[in-house]
Amino acid sequence: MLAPALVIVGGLFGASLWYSVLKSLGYLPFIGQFQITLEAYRNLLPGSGTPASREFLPALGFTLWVSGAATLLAAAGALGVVVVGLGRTRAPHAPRGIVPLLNLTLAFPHLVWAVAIALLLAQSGVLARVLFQLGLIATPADFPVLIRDPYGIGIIISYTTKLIPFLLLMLLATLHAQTDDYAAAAATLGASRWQTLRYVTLPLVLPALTAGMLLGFAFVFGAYEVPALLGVQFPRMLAVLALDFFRNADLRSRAEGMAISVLTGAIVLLVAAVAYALTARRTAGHG
Amino acid sequence: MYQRSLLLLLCLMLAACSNTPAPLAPLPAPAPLDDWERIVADARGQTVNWYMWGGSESINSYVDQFYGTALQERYGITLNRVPVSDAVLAVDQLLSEKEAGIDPGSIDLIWINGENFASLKQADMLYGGWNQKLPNSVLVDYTNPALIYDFGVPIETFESPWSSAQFQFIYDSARTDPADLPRSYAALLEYACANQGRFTYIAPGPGAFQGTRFVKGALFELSGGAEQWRNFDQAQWEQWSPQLWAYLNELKPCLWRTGSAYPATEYELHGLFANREVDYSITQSVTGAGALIAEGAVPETARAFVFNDYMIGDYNYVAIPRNAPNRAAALVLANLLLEPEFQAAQILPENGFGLGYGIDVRKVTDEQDRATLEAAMDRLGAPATPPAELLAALVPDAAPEYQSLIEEGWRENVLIGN
Amino acid sequence: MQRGAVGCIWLYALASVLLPLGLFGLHALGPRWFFPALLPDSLSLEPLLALIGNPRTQAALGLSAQVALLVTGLAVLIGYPAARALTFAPLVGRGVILAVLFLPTVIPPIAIGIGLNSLMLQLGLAGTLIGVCIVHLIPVLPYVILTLSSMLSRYDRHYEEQAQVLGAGAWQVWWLVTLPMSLPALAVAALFAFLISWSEYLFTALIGGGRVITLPVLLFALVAGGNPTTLAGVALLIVAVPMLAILLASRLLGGGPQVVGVR
Amino acid sequence: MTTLTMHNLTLRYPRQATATLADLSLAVASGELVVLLGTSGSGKSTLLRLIAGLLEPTAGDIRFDGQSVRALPAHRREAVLMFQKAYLFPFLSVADNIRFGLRVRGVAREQQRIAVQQMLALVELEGLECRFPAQLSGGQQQRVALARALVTQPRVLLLDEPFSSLDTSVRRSLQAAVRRIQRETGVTTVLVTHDLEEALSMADRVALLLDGRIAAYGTPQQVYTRPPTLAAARFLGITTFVAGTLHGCQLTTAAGVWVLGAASACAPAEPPRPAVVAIRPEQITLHPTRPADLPNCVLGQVQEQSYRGDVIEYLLKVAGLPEAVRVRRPTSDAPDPIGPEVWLHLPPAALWEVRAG
Repeated sequence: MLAPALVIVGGLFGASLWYSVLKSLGYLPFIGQFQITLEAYRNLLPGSGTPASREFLPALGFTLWVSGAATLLAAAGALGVVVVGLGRTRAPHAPRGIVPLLNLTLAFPHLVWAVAIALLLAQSGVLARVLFQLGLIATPADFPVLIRDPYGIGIIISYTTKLIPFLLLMLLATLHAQTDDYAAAAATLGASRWQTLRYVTLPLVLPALTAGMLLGFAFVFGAYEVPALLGVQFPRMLAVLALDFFRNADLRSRAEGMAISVLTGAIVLLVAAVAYALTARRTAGHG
Repeated sequence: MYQRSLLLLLCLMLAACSNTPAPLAPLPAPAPLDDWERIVADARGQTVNWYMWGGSESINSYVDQFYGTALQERYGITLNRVPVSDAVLAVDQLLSEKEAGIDPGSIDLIWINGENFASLKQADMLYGGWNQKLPNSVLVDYTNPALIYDFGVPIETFESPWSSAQFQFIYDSARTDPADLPRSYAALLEYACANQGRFTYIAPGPGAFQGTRFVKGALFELSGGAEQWRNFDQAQWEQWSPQLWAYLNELKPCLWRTGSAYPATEYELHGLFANREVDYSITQSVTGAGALIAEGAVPETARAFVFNDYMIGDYNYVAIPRNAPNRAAALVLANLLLEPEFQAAQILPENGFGLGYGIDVRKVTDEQDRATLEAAMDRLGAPATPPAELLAALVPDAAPEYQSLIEEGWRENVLIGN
Repeated sequence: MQRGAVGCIWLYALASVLLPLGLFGLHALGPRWFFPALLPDSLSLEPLLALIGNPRTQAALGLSAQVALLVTGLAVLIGYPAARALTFAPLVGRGVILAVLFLPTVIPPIAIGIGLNSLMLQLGLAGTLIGVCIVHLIPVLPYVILTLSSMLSRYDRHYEEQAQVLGAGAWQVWWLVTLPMSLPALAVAALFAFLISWSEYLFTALIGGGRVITLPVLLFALVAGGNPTTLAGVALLIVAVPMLAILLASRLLGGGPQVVGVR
Repeated sequence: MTTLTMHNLTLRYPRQATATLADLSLAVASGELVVLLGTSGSGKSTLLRLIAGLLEPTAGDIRFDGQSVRALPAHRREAVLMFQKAYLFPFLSVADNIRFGLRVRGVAREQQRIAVQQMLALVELEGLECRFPAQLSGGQQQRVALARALVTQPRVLLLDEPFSSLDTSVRRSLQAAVRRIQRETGVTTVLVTHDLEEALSMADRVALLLDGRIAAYGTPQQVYTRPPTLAAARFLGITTFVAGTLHGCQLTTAAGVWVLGAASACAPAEPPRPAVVAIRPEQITLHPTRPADLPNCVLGQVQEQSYRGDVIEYLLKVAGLPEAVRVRRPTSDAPDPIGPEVWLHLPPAALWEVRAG
């Protein structure tokens, strides 16, 4: 019964990954290059003097910064909402109507969301126009640089605001599924509201939050469309860099592009493995 | 069941690594290029898949409305305009098809630029020998050096022109007095630093040739001429490039966002210009700001202008891949593009395309056609740069080798450096 | 204080839905809307109507719907038995299978997209509707299977045994009990599949080879062109359909929180 | 009307040391209601699943009217199992739930309708046919489940602790209803419970199932008053066991020599042998002074006494017995007040020998 699913996910996915790795090793039949070499990877190392070497490490750092910041901010935001907004109720369930509303935000593809963010927060965007009409700024240049800024703020804002409803829904689903009233039990044992939160509610939602953060991190780490729209020319995020190299007019730089995307995948896998190991250890204690 | 799925998985993996092309039915022998009537007959009932940049809605509707209708009515050909965000996607597609041995493929005609033309030539993916066999090719000046080199790459028999373009700036006559416009790179530097943050250019790089062209113009002016850059000379590059970077780095702190960010596309720059973040935009259109005004992308007071010299002009082309499934229809379409009536239509701002003639008006013998073409030129009006000024500043592009030197050098020395 | 906090959540949720819609709406209805004007000079339905009337837009809309519905159907057909096997069957190597199914949710699409294109070309599926649908299943299936199996794990198989002892044969049990009992789970999974497929850009662009032009592909091409009026119009179209789907689904399923994929 | 017999049923899971059911044989007469009584984990529910066909035995046979049903799959066995929870299909109305079994058999709609009405009347739920399960109380749900089970006129009805999730009062009324309906329909029934009172009050015969074996089988009275083994006796609330040497009707113990039962029941010809006898706590009588003419009297020290409403329970220490003797006397018949020492009388007819195991 699993076979069709495994063939599609495992088979297609595995074969494509294999293909990507081959290409990153310089196997480029369309320009008659069949030799396997690690050159593309060497070219990424600092000091090799290639354009790729100048950009790879900054891009890696920038990508880690953006995906890390967006994930953490979103997690803090979602948790904050649960804590502040719903923490006091006896059983922290969402107020009626909010879940369908949050679900609606999921109708926005990331690209569409980023377009909206750009229209709102650009230096000549709608917010800047409002401030101008209020007399708070005189020219677009007076408005802070939030879109296409060298620190990735626009990208982070876009992903954070998009991830918060997603994480919130995950947390609410977890709390909703909790049929036993642990919070009430803790209260009868003498726990204060904050103690209940700290020792009961948080541990309950933590696995879901970790899983959601991992998904979010992986997604942002490998994202292309939004950084392409809201980012600057330097530093660039890894996926943008990879596709740029891949699309370079010189077909030989395709290997470098593929190498960058293979490394992007490898790093995400590493992070996922570490997160899994950490949560596995945590949940192992609970049996 | 698991064993079977495992086997299938293995097959898939193997298929991914093997280079044996999938067996496909061979095409019937194509009509000889000299037999135009047979080509037209073969093309009837075909669908021509035209891959082109789809970012401009006005260009999209111009293509559908003018060529789509005419192809259907006159030749019984269906036009499938395939919009891509970047012509390089079509290149990717062709390379993958070649790698997999797919023939016939999926692309019949590409609106292509020099970089991608070079890539496809490198990969030997283009169909050749056809451009001067088109009936309308007699209207094209195949002796014009600006036409027979695409970004400096010889077009040989692989490309047929569609339209022409020339690098120009746009300003807003409601905000800027024409008398204050800079007319050289030197004056631009002065202007920019006197008006901090009010100027920027498109980041040079693959797919953003306008930015590269802006930098090339600076190189021409610094070195005192465009002619010596027609052929590649490494020593000459090493002599002048430091001065080029020096100029651009001097300009950088005066730029929009002090040069830490640059618009990635022409349209992004139009947006900055229209929203008063910067004072000038860049265009390639013979209508100047006309087509953009018609589209609503810039204010109606926008006008075009040029420096006194070094405004690179060129042609743009269509090419047919070697594995085009509907070659006859592609040839008919490439020929249709050169019809005087469509050439006249394509330059008018209200039609939404707004690029110049691909044909040479002087070669048009039909009196009425010629009159239409000339009248169209006269109708461009105020938003366009006067033809005389355009011609006076016109220079051809530099050799293709400089393209990536400029793009990578710019990233290294201007964008990232210091 | 708590009322205030809940109010804040409401405000946030409302803003995240209405603000983008409002922005798109204004831009789509008001061409030539430049800084510093607070509102467009004039609002007119004309650009939006022209966009909707454009046969290319209609084709993209139809294709998007076709792909998303096909993918939804396929994902449920393939995902349901897989989820059932994962939940109920005693499996050897369950962890490995789960890991394989989980991979596409973390591995960036960019890392496999190009290879996938070559593969689909060799299988003769590149540039075809069915090829695009199959490729969409890669990001869709993990979400569908994980959703279904998490909902199925709460499913009490006694209902099936009850039907069995009442005289229902295997097919009758499936048709009369298992299927209706699984309907809510299937509906949620189908919604996820639809949303993910509907929003998918990169795989469609790479595998569709430009011949399968769905709305996101159209939008991305427009982003490079940057005309905000058309861009906003297409964005509105892209958002409208999944919004309707979500509203419909939550009406059918009632209250409880459901989580849709990160995509 | 169907007789149900089990022959040497064994169920053993791979990698499990002891069998879940070991060589179990049991006969249920036609129209009889047999209660399977046992602790949790004793294999009661497993036995029901075997009869219903939801599980396959490792060995042995199950016969309806002497015909083996082992080859029949669950849906062809006509043995309906009702679980602890009603498992009414939540998406079907009460009427649709009840007629489910007829629907899958392809019975004509009109017949279905009539049968549903009959069943609703039988379980006293007329007028609720359009409700959905979520709109019913727990007791009502079980009644519907019962109606649904009976509508197909099963050969065997199997009830797996059907009352355990209900409140006491609802449980009582439902127990009565089930007993009534079972008598009316005469369907051969096996009911599983761990509740002694429920078993005694409902059963025609009780089968006590301990560790996968039948430890006792008989009328409620037989099983209750004379459990044949030590384990069965313990399960039925007996705590006083006296070990000694039995010779004829005389048991020599550390607490003296006791006489057992009617003389005819004893076998004086047998040589002396070790034996254990048991007595129910309510059959011991208490006396302030030693009763003159009664056998089996011992002196006990009162350790504890507790008031239980209709009875008073005492724990008495008797010299020579390792464990305190538990005695229950009706409140009306209890010595009041009781001194620190009291005489216990163990009537010979109330003592019986129990086997080990």
